[in-house]
Amino acid sequence: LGEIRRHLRDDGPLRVSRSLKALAQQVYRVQDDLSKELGREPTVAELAARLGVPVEEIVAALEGSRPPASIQEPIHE
Amino acid sequence: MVDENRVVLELPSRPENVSIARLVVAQMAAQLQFTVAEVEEVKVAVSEAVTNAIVHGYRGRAGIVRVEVCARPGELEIAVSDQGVGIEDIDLARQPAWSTDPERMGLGFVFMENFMDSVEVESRPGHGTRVVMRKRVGSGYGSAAASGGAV
Amino acid sequence: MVDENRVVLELPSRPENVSIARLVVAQMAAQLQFTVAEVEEVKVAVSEAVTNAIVHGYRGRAGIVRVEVCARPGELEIAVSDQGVGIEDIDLARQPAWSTDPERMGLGFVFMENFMDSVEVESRPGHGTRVVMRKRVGSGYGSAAASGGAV
Ligand SMILES: Nc1ncnc2c1ncn2[C@@H]1O[C@H](COP(=O)(O)OP(=O)(O)O)[C@@H](O)[C@H]1O
Ligand SMILES: Nc1ncnc2c1ncn2[C@@H]1O[C@H](COP(=O)(O)OP(=O)(O)O)[C@@H](O)[C@H]1O
Ligand SMILES: [Mg+2]
Ligand SMILES: [Mg+2]
Repeated sequence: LGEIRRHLRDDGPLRVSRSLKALAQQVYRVQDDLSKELGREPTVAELAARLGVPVEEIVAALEGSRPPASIQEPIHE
Repeated sequence: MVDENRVVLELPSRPENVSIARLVVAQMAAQLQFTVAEVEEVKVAVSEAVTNAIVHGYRGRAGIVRVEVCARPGELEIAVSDQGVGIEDIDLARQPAWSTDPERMGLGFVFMENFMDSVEVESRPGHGTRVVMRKRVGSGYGSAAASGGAV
Repeated sequence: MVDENRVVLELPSRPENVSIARLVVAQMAAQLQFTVAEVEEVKVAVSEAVTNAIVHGYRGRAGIVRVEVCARPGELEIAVSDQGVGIEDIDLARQPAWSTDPERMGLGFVFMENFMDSVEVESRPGHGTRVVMRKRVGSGYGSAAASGGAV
């Protein structure tokens, strides 16, 4: 089962592909490219397809790349 | 299977749970054809509603905030309910810059209204509050916040 | 407020909802002091349990998968329940490489057991199944994968 773990980590679902911050940066970059190509803002699904990552990872990256909403102070600045 | 995906989330009224509501609505919005900017708008709206339930509804006491997210073709609907103190005067509460808490800015409803296509509020003092918000796919960019990667 | 955060998620039995369960448990695991690798393990375990509920429990028909995630100091507990067909022989179902579906590998329970500290299965044929999994913070050995992709 150590084998299974290793397999998962190296090739499978446990591979931590890149940090969420790096992915968020890629999302913004590709968003610019796609906006030019399409003449409109791309959808999240289109960004996921272009980057070859699941929508779920983009969602996590966009949430992880900003500080969590704090309730101590108002959420909006 | 009906072409409607209705997910229900029950969150204890703790500040760290706001981000859980944000993630769930973001994922469901992303499965519809929303842009990154629109997903951010939906996240802000749900943050404001859930924060209101925690801060005003339950006043920091323990309670459950219920978030129902319904994705149907072309539209996302979010209902946030609490069984907290309720709102005496809903029209007043929705006024820009009106708050019962001097520390707060009174802009939560303004954000919800601006970032969503519709916002309905039902409340009974002593019983709780329910806010239902809808956003249609492709209904609005050019909207103030759709400023690309502005995060 | 008790020092326990119990979040409940009700998901229609649709494959795209597995990602919602993953995002929620990941967020709650991250609130405890789990490593990145441990969070990934928890995500795999919950994916397997929710997928089983959808695929085996409801056999692709409509139903609700309930995911309860409880974060308490030092431990995460996840319960995944369905009201589907149930499991005739739980010991057999948990055997590695055993599956009622020739297309599947029969490794779901193996992953759950390996990635979590404990896995309990209750089931009644015709009534449904409940899988309760726990993982303690810092129980992971060596954490080979804690490769610092830290967020
Ligand atoms: N869920 C709720 N329960 C009770 N009162 C609420 C709730 N949501 C909003 N309110 C009331 O409405 C007012 C305005 O809310 P909002 O526009 O979000 O501004 P703020 O939160 O900054 O006060 C709050 O100050 C509060 O009195
Ligand atoms: N929620 C469930 N409802 C009904 N049967 C289940 C459920 N979860 C697991 N099972 C049974 O246990 C078996 C083994 O599950 P698992 O180890 O995940 O392997 P696999 O999903 O690849 O078949 C399944 O083939 C199925 O017969
Ligand atoms: Mg507010
Ligand atoms: Mg399985």
